[in-house]
Amino acid sequence: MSIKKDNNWEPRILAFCCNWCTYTGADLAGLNRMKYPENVRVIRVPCSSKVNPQFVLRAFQKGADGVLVCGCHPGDCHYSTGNYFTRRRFMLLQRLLEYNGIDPKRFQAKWISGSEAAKFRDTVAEVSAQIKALGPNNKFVGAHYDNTVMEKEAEGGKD
Amino acid sequence: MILAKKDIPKALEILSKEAAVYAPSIRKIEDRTTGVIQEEKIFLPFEEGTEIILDGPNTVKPPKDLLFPNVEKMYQYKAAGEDSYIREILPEDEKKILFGIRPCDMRSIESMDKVFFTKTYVDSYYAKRRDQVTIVAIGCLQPERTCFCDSMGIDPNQAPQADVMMNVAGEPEGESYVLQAQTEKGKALLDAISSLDQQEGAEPYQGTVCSLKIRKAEDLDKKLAGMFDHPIWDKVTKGCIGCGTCTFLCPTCYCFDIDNENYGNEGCKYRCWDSCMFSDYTRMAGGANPRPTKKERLRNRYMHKLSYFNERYGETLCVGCGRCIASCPSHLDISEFIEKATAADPDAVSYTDVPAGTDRKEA
Amino acid sequence: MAELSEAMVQDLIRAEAKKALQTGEVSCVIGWTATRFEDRTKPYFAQTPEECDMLIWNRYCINGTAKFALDDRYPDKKFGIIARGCDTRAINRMIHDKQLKRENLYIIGVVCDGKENPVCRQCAHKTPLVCDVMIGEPVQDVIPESRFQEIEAFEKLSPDERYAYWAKQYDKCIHCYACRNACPACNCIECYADQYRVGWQGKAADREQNQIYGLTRAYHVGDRCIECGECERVCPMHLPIMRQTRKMLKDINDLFGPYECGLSEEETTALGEFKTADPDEFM
Amino acid sequence: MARIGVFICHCGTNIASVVDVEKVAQAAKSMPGVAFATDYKYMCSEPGQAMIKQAIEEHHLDRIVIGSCSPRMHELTFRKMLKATNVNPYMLEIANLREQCAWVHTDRAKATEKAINLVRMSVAKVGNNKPLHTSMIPITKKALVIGGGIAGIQAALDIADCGFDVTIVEKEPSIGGHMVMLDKTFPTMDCSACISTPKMVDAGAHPNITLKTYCEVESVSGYIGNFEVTIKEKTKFVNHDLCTGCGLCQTKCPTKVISEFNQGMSKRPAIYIPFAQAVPSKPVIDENACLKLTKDKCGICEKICPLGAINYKDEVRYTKEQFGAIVVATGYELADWKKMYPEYGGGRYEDVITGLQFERLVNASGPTEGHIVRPSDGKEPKDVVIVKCVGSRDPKKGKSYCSRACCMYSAKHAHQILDKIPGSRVYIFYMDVRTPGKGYEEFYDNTRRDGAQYIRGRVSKIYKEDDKLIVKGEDSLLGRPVTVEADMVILATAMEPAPKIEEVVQKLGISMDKDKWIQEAHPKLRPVETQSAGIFLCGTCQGPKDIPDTVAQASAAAAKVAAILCHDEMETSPMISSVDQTKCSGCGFCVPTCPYKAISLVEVPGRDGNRKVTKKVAQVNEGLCQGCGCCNAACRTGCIDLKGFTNDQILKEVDALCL
Repeated sequence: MSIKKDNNWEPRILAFCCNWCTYTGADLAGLNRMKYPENVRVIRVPCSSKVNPQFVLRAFQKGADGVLVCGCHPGDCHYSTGNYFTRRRFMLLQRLLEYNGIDPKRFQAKWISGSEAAKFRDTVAEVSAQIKALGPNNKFVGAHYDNTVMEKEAEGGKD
Repeated sequence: MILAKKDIPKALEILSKEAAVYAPSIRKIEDRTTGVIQEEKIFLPFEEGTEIILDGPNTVKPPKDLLFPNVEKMYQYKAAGEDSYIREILPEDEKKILFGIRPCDMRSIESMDKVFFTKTYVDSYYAKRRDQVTIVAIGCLQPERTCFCDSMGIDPNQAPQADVMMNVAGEPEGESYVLQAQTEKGKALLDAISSLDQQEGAEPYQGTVCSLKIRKAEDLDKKLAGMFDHPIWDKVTKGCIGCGTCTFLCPTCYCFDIDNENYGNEGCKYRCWDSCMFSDYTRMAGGANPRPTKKERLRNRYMHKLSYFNERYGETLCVGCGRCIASCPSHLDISEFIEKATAADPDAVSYTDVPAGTDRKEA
Repeated sequence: MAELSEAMVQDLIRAEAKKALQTGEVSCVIGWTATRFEDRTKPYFAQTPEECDMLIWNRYCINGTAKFALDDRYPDKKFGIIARGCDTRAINRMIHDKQLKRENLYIIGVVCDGKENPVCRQCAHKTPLVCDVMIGEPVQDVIPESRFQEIEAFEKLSPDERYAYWAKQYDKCIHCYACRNACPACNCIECYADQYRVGWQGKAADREQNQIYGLTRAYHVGDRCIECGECERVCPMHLPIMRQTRKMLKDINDLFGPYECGLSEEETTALGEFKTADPDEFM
Repeated sequence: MARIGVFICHCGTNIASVVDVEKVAQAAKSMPGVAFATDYKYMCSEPGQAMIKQAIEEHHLDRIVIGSCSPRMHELTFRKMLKATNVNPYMLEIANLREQCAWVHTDRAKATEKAINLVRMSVAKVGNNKPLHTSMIPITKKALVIGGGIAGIQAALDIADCGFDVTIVEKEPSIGGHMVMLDKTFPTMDCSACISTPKMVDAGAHPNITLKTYCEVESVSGYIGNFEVTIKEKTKFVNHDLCTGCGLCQTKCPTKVISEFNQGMSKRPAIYIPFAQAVPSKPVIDENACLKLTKDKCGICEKICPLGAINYKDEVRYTKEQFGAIVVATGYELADWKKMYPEYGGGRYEDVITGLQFERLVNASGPTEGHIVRPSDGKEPKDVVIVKCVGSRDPKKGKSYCSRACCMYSAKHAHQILDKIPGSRVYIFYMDVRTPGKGYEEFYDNTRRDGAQYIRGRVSKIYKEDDKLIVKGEDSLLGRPVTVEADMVILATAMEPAPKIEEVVQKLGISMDKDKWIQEAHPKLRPVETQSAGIFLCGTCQGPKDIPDTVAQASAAAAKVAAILCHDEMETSPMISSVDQTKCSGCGFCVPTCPYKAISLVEVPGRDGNRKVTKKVAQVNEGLCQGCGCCNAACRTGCIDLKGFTNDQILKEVDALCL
């Protein structure tokens, strides 16, 4: 949830990208000067299987509006079996979050290989548009500490 | 002053003009899938139409978190070169009225006052909240099966330290209450609602007695002081699972931990409840832990309630409200322990744990 | 054997406990004993044959007995447990998680007749799955079809309704960790929540920390929950914790095939393995 | 308190044109822990690096954040630079301001805000970096080759020629594998024995190579540079140190059993060498056939052996050896066509033979001294049918893959038959003819010119009619069924991995694909490596191939092994997982998630409360761990952590990005 509340509000999206495939794909998108929205921030991890579901919870708690976990296609993992575990972990986490009221579009996972630069750009653009339509996330958000808005809770989250 | 039962909501509306009134009422959460409506009796802010329940079982959570909240911001800070600052955050100036608390909870507030005010250091946060609150205590009518406050030297009908004492007039089913102011604040409160005074009514009912009578030795605290290595501890503490339920629901537990929350180069320091039953409460650097197993921790809790507090403040810290008995997952019972400790021979070598309930059927 | 009454089972339990203690092989036998109120029992650790007469068996014996074996992870003698079906599943759970060794346990299995505990209505294993001696006639176990009924009903609500419901529940939570300490699947020696240096989890009991704790625990035990219901029973604020932990079991059931935990020591957990042909939604 | 230096690069105009670099540097000054922040045109240039070094001295910086191009580009450059300063090379984080910010955004304000955010993320992460040091693991300068076929021999020779000791473990009594069974090899028609036996002799005689024939690998542990392998020496009943290979015992041995080497078309004595040019040419006793060992009779060989080398009381011996690298060259086996194709007679007709059986027939040292005769009655066949793709390219009945070599060796067989039997006719049923190698197509043309009849179609049925084998098939080019009366049929059967390959793979901890061929690290870029560091593969164990490819792979694997053994020590990457053993509860959830089987549960002294106990905790093998971090997410208490990407660091990154 970002501080600014006016209409050209920009969502804050976190993307955990695996170093061998998706991060390389993102660099390739840069090399080809492809353009995509600014509101995705990439965190580099050695393998998508390093991403602990608790990082995703932490992101929502600290005010992220959307989280993306990207890795190599199953079978292509640089570490051979990493993304098979990723697949199971995040299919279950996505359902658990949806079950707790978070819109599944806010948490997505995608397989993007090192050469699929266009797919990276399209994924980012698509996720950014979807979350911009959903608006700021007020679920699971902690009382964001802001010395001017100390006690007032985010509206909608707390009745 | 005599107040009719039906005038209670009116009285509270008058009072809630200048101060926030907290009274025992039911928090309902409707579960649409199973149709069950979860109900819990706790102290809630009074608004129009909230149904106040003064009799029946005591609240699940003690009034403690109105004076000593679970999370309390202490100070905020920012590190940004010249305009860095550290600012203390005192509780807001908000007058509160605590309406309808029982003598056992009132006694627990007295104990908390001793802790936070006496012995040279006054806790500014607690002090601020305590000054702003006016307490209206009510005489207990139907003590629960787990209540044993009169065995701990508390009269269920009297709360000498409260600002206003409320008792039912005449028999327990009486239609009105007798209110007696016991402090300046109490007088001011009664003046505010004097318009509802019925002038005449029967004497305040003083006959409530706890159903659960337990045999407690007079000098139990001194006896326990000598029983630190007594074999009773091995037996009594076995079933504990080391959770924090009893400490967080106990009205007289006041331990807290201090933590901070950082956002970039600014943040705030807050204190929050902590429990001596947690395994990491006394864990030190390097992993050493003077109280490594649940036996030591539960022994420490019982000793603090029944012996250590006496050494320092001269009174027992257990007010007999029975909340820890009602909510303990393993159904352990401090009253059972008090009876066994009273009956135990201090220098015994072995001890067999005979369940206290078997010889004393429920009254 | 003829249908056993509660009293007969109680005597058999006492006899078995005495026999175990007399051999000196067992340091203590844990079961239940009476408390001041007859509708409540508490765990009882009989250490001498005489103390075995304190052990009782009635429909209020609802406390889980298995997790107390973790109090001493390096025992020199065996630890006797009077175990119902759910307790044996807890034992299998802790053995699979390598926190207990089967040879350190002497299990007196008792066929359970359903206790005064809401979860017993959905019990799938009244017969102990692993025991040294069995009391009572083994009963045919069947998985009730109402296993995930509550979850499916809850899923039908709208996302905002679901979130509002959970927000209210987590507002109530007082962060006492009773659910963690009672759960046989939560058997780490140092829980993530106790590691403040890393900062996974704050200690305050405000909604934010409670939600993170609730969801993290649901995820941690999600693929190992044995549905014994202890978390819901011990919660002082009556949060529907099983409604969280069972959700992942339902998903694993749907996605990766029929799934039940604690049935044997060697079963693999859903998140501990993978199949290359797992369903994939992230293409 | 950390003293962080932040250096924002313009990258000429690449970054500066879109991102307001001065504003980013200014914003960096107010971030927690930042002691110095500046920007410069080319950080990676010499002056740029000099500027950083100078700033480190001047401001006593201990951590560096560089906002520049992708870490995949210059992380190594800046780490090498830091080696020259007293800052540990791993106290460095790089914010990707070019590929993932300047080049992909146009709006200057938003790009600058994102750049500031990315720098804040890196500053938050570097605040938690710990100095990491590469550790050195010693290398045992010895290689192990599993499998003594041409692949194993070639690899061993190349490694030995580099001066390293090699041990070949071969389960058969002699090395040579399948190649030594062949008669001629395509496309040059060299005699297979003439080109493989010299290599076998070289291997036997090479000072650096020790042959361990009639042995199998029992267990493998350890990691690259330090493999500890237990080798099981099966019972030979002949002491090879005493025996000179005179062969007297073989002539006197009364029992005759089927010779596996000659594909069951001849007999061999109980005490035997598989074939004449066997290396070592010393016999072993087949314990199931020897009368002395089974019924305690005979014992002639012991009596007549001039050197007393026979020892009936021999037992299995296990020897433990250290190796620095392992090459898997376990080869292939022909699939059992009898189960797959009952319609070809299912083995009832003796004259329906496999390619290998034909190789033995046409081989001069074979059972028929090179005369192509029918196994049933010994007559010379006039009409021969060769059926290709028996089991290959047939997912329903056999294997889905193509066995690659059969097209060529079937053409060779046709050429040999037409050459050796004047007036003979050869019909070859095929689906496609694949001749991908050098000189292969020309060889195929010569065969057709010799008169081989190529019929495009599959054979549906083979049955015997008095003395002839009726082969029913179709000619899909003519579009009508075809029947050939043949004297003999040769089946080009599919290749399969060597028997019981799963055990070897399981012992080595490497992985297989769905057809049980060993899984190479990367089909195109790392064909001779496996996922486990220090274990290489070559030859048909990785998939069907012919001899030229096998030998090429063998030399490649040897080069890879030499690359390891030529160093005394090996530097391991410090970005690997490590376990905080005080917090570890020994639950072992991390163990199954490790692709490299680098985590094991070990007993260590520890503390339970205030008691001293021996605890079972996880331990990471520094040589095997490649730093993927999969175990980190499986650990519930988070006590197994990946250095360089710790849970703590990523949490701080998430916090910084969500400000």
